[in-house]
Amino acid sequence: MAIFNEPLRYSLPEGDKPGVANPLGVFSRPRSETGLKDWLTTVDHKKIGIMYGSAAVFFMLIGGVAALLIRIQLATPNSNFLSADAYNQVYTMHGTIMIFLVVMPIGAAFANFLLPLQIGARDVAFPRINAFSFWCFFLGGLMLNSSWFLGGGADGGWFNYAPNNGVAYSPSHGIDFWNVGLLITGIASLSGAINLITTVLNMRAPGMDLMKMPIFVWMSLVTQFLLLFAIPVITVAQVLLLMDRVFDANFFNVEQGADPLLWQHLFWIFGHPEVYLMILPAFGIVSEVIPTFARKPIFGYPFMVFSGIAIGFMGFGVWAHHMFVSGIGPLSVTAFALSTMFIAVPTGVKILNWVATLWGGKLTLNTAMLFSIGLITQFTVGGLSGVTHAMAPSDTQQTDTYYIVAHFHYVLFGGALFGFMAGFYFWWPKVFGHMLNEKWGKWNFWTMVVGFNLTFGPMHILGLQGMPRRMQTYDDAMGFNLWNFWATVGSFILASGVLLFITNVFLSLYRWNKAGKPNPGPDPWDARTIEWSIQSPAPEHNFDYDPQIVSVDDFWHQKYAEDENGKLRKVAHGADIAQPGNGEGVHLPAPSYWPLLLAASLPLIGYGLIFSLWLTIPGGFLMVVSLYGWALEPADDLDLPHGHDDHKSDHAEIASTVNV
Amino acid sequence: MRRFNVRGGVTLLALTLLAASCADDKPLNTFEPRGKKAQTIYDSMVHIWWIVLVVFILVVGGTIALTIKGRVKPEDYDENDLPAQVHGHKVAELGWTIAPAIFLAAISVPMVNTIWQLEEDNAPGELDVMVIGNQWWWEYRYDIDGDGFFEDADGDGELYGPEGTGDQDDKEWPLNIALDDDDLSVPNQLVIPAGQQVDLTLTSRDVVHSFWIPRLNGKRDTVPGRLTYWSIHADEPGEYNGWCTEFCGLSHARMRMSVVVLPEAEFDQWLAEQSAPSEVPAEGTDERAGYDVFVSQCSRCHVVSNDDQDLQDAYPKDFEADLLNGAAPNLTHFASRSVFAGATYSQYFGIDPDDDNLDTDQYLNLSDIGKFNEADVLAWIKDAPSRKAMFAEGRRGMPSFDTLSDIDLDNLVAYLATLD
Amino acid sequence: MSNTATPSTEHESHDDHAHPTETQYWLVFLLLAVITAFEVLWSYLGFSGPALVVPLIVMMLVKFVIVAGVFMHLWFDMKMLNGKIFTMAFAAGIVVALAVYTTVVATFEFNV
Amino acid sequence: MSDAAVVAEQATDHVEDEHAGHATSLNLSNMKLAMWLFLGSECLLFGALISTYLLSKARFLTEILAGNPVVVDSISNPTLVEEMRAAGSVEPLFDIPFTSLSSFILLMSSLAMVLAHKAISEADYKNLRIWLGTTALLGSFFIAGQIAEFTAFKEEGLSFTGSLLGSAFFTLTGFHGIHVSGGIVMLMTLLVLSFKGKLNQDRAETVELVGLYWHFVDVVWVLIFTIVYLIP
Repeated sequence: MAIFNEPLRYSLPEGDKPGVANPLGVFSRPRSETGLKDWLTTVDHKKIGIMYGSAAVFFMLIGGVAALLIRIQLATPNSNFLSADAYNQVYTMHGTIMIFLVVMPIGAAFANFLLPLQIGARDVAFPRINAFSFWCFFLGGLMLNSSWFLGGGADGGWFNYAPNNGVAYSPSHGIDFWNVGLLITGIASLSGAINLITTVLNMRAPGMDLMKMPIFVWMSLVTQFLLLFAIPVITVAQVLLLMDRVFDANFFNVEQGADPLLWQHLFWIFGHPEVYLMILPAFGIVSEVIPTFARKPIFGYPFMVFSGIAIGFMGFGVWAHHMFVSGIGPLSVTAFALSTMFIAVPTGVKILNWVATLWGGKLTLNTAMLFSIGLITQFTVGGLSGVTHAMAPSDTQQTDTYYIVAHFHYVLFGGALFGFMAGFYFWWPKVFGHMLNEKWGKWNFWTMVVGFNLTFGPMHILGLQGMPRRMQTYDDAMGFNLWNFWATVGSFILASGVLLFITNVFLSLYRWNKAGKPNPGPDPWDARTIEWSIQSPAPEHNFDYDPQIVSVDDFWHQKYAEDENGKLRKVAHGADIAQPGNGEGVHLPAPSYWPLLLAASLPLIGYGLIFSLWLTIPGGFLMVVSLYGWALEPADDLDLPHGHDDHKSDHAEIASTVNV
Repeated sequence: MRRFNVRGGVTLLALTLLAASCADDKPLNTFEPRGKKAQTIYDSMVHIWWIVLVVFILVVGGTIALTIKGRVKPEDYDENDLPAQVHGHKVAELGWTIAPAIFLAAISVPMVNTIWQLEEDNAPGELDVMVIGNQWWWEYRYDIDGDGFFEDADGDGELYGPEGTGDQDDKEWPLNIALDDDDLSVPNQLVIPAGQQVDLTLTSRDVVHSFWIPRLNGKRDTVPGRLTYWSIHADEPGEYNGWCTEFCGLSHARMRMSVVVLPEAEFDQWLAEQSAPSEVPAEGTDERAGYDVFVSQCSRCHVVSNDDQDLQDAYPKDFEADLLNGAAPNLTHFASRSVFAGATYSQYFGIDPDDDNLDTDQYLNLSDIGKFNEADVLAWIKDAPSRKAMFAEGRRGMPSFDTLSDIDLDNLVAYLATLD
Repeated sequence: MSNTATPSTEHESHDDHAHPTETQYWLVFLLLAVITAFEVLWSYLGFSGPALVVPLIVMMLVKFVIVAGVFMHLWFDMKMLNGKIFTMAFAAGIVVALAVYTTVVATFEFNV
Repeated sequence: MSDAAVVAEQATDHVEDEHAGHATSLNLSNMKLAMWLFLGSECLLFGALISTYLLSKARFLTEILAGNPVVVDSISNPTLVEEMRAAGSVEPLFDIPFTSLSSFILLMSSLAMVLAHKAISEADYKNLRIWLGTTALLGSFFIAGQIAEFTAFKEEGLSFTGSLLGSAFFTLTGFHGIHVSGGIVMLMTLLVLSFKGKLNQDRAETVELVGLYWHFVDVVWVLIFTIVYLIP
């Protein structure tokens, strides 16, 4: 890695004076190390990761309130708690927020925070683009949610089928907000994907071959490739819709001969890889947590890697199973039913490998581990119900019923979100320097398990009893009363589980402060990967020097070795061999205003498209200024604290001790 | 504080579970097929359920058992006494890669068979019905004159037909579906004969809907600008319910469906009666006054076939090619149906729609066995949007007629009650 | 995908592979121009069906490969260490796009 | 937007590409890898637009042949409709010789671009400026041709809002045109930097990256030219 082996110096081209303070004479360079300004201008992948996570939890509260509103409305038959119009907005926004503003960004939060730490890099490949990605996501999400106050949210479902998404059928601006907001978050995902793929492929520490990377890195890499290829497709679909709604084009105008199935195809070509890119980071997380607390290596590392790649690859070949009843013809149905069946294979491999990792392990059942086991069991339910409707004939009875709602909540909530919870409990000390309370954590876990299964378990039954999705209300005579009532009870238990987590966050912080901020040490879990070989919380510069990677779970192998009898012994404690966190001489990329400003120009243009094209002029102006401001600003600021210190000799010394 | 009574809670839960599993009050239940096609689907899925159940018990049970067995209290954990460091087992891993693949391949064979079997059966049969989705009600067209077509749909001389007939290239869907005097348009309630396969040609006049009668077959979308094909089959007479299952906008939840299955002879009689025009009420009656209100207020959107030239002239047969205007339900035999407003409201009291043993005769002369639901019909006409959300102001859905006087409304309802 | 994470301290130029000379670039351009001319000619010769489409597609692909290979240096990058990563990144996009969109168009074609 | 950001990053940003030029895990430049990933992603974008166009064309043609009055009336030139019906394709709409010239111009700009890159890697700054300028100029000619073509179509009645084919055609070619325009802006920026003496041999990769983008846009046009214009 150049960044370590080279003196950490960013050479400037001739003509540029070092430390140009205000490149366009607009701003002076942001300098603050703390406070709001620091967060707004930071390019540190860890801070950006924290911001991704906090923003996602913030959006999760909005989406969660929407979910509770849905459940209150459906608790009793013929309820008028929400009007048909309000219900359609609430369920559409619930789905959209949970997918695009919660599950995807939490995955991005973990990827941002962990990828550089797990591959032994100092930051991502393009720190400013990283900041730009975050601000695009956050401002796009805010813009999407501003629709609540500006004439109502989108009301076409998260899938937004044509032609119901046209102005004729949805005259409010809700779908325009949906469209533009998600275009902006799409830019975030795409630039983030390019950035993180480059980081993983190109910035690994010495010795870290691809097949020595932690599983989480692998799963995130596959996720980013899925984003790279799926986002452009939804972008095109949304641009077509934008053209139709704002500029009066005819892409979905049936009168002009348009085919509404085009939207369905484009949407699901994106939509199905989307499902996998939401679950794969969680798979990666539990693949780190389970070996750590089973005290065993992951079972079948290569199979875990290749099954992840296979899921990613096959994820692009199954989209039309969302369209089995659209009348695409039996040939297409057959082909997609078969491909859908077989994507169960790599998924099953993963589950069985986790189970095999548990087998014979000495399991420490702390909260992170409990959530991981929760993922295995609940995702299995979701996966198996998936197999039942991969059968196209049964799917004609099950699609668009609550059976499907149950299925994907088992996958995305019982799977992805439980995995993320495991990740929160596991990496919290590395992120914030203190542990989350275990006792509250266990309450949190059990409340969520009970609430989750009580909410979504009955939905299997409701769906098979014939309750369709997206129904504002149902009739007393349909026989759906009982299980809807229990699902609503469950949803409130589930919500209190989420509140317990948030309480735990603040409570743990409070108690930690009160106890005089004890440091949990670099390696509180006796963990396996190299992010635990640096101090907690992770120092701003990550690594003092290049970690030298010899094997998978390299840090674990530094701690354990066989004694003369061939028995594994702990030979070193994590805290003793961890890097001291001395950032002397490390020079980091400087913070910048431009990513934030460039990202801010996009919602401005978006509001312009929705309300008045004149508004796009200031937006466009800000965009051009930001682009040039960004381009002309040196990414580095030599006047920054930390100072620039040429430690060439030190580095040479470290390099010479390396065994490759 | 009162202690929570665990035993009472468990008993309560058990009782509710029992009640839920016993009651046969679920008209949409997918596990109670009542026709050939639904039975095929049911048979193809039920054995998967057993397999899935076994896998579920093995994996979830195994995971929980391993967790309980392997747990070690953190304080008892000895760093120098690690479990066996197994990195993997090639044979096992290959095994659980290949075995599920073979297994899935095996269950795929009957699945593919079923897909094609369900599809091939959609070929033209004895009775063909065209299904047209509208926001938020269904229109059913019967090919009465037996020419095999659903009439000159777009007026260009080319005909739509069931699958395999007619001009299949002519697929642009005209939004002005011309009415044909020879053929029959029935809204909201599909009536079919028992024991006979009915082939459906589906399309939509506005957005994507989905046609679904769970007890008779799975679902199939109706896509504007496209024709899709499906079929249903019912073993026994009775009423079967369904629901539009593709989200279709504001009142999606009130786009419900009702299929009445009659014995064959009665079906023929029903068809003959429906094909006849309705009568114009005699001069001077309340019904006649109601008819006049109908001609002036309702005939812009609603069709009633009779031999009155004034009415024929009052509304155009070809609806304007205006997406928002659409076509409203044909009311010629309004009172012969048991439901209205997208099968959301009952037209008669005294019918238990879930009674499978219902004497099917009553559908021929509903007025004989139930009392016409004047109150709901009146309330509907007076302010339809408050009973079912619609974009009436955007000319999509029924506007409110609260400007009409009470007498006019009463007369109108009286007239509608005569349309049997 | 092999990986060589050698901790190199030297500036390893990625330009150490031989690029074409200016004349060669001109020749390649001439070739492209000739193919384009031939494409237009072919479309005017009155063929229809596969006789028209297949040669046009072939010529299109040839042009595509030449531009990507020579102007975008993929042929030369392939020869450098790990250089095929570039080709793979690009080819992955092309392959996914081709597979997915061909299928989409096919589902519209074979919808009965 | 994101491409603009990526490109902006690469256009003058030295930091990343400075240490990228040094050893990385793959010994490859970060910027160049990112650019190739971005281009891979763009394949999906243009693929979706091209398939949309193909489907829209087929549906439009069906309507024209069936005589759907809404669609027929959307083309204001009735002889054109007759020609399309006679030919059974939308071919009569296009002016192939004119577009061939446009395609040739774009191909030529690719040559100029590659020569510009060659010039900077040989520190030949005079030729660098000449070829950068030529590339930008040829790109502008292409855009001018597009505008002329769009105007001609509009006069014949193939408008963006009028018909399905119009929407699809203008969106596909418009998207490509926006990409070309973005490229021209980048080239002009490079040219200005070069005149200010800030574009030296050690930043040859910046020119190479802009070149990659430019060639990709050219390659997309190679596809569009054949698929949209030549194949009926």
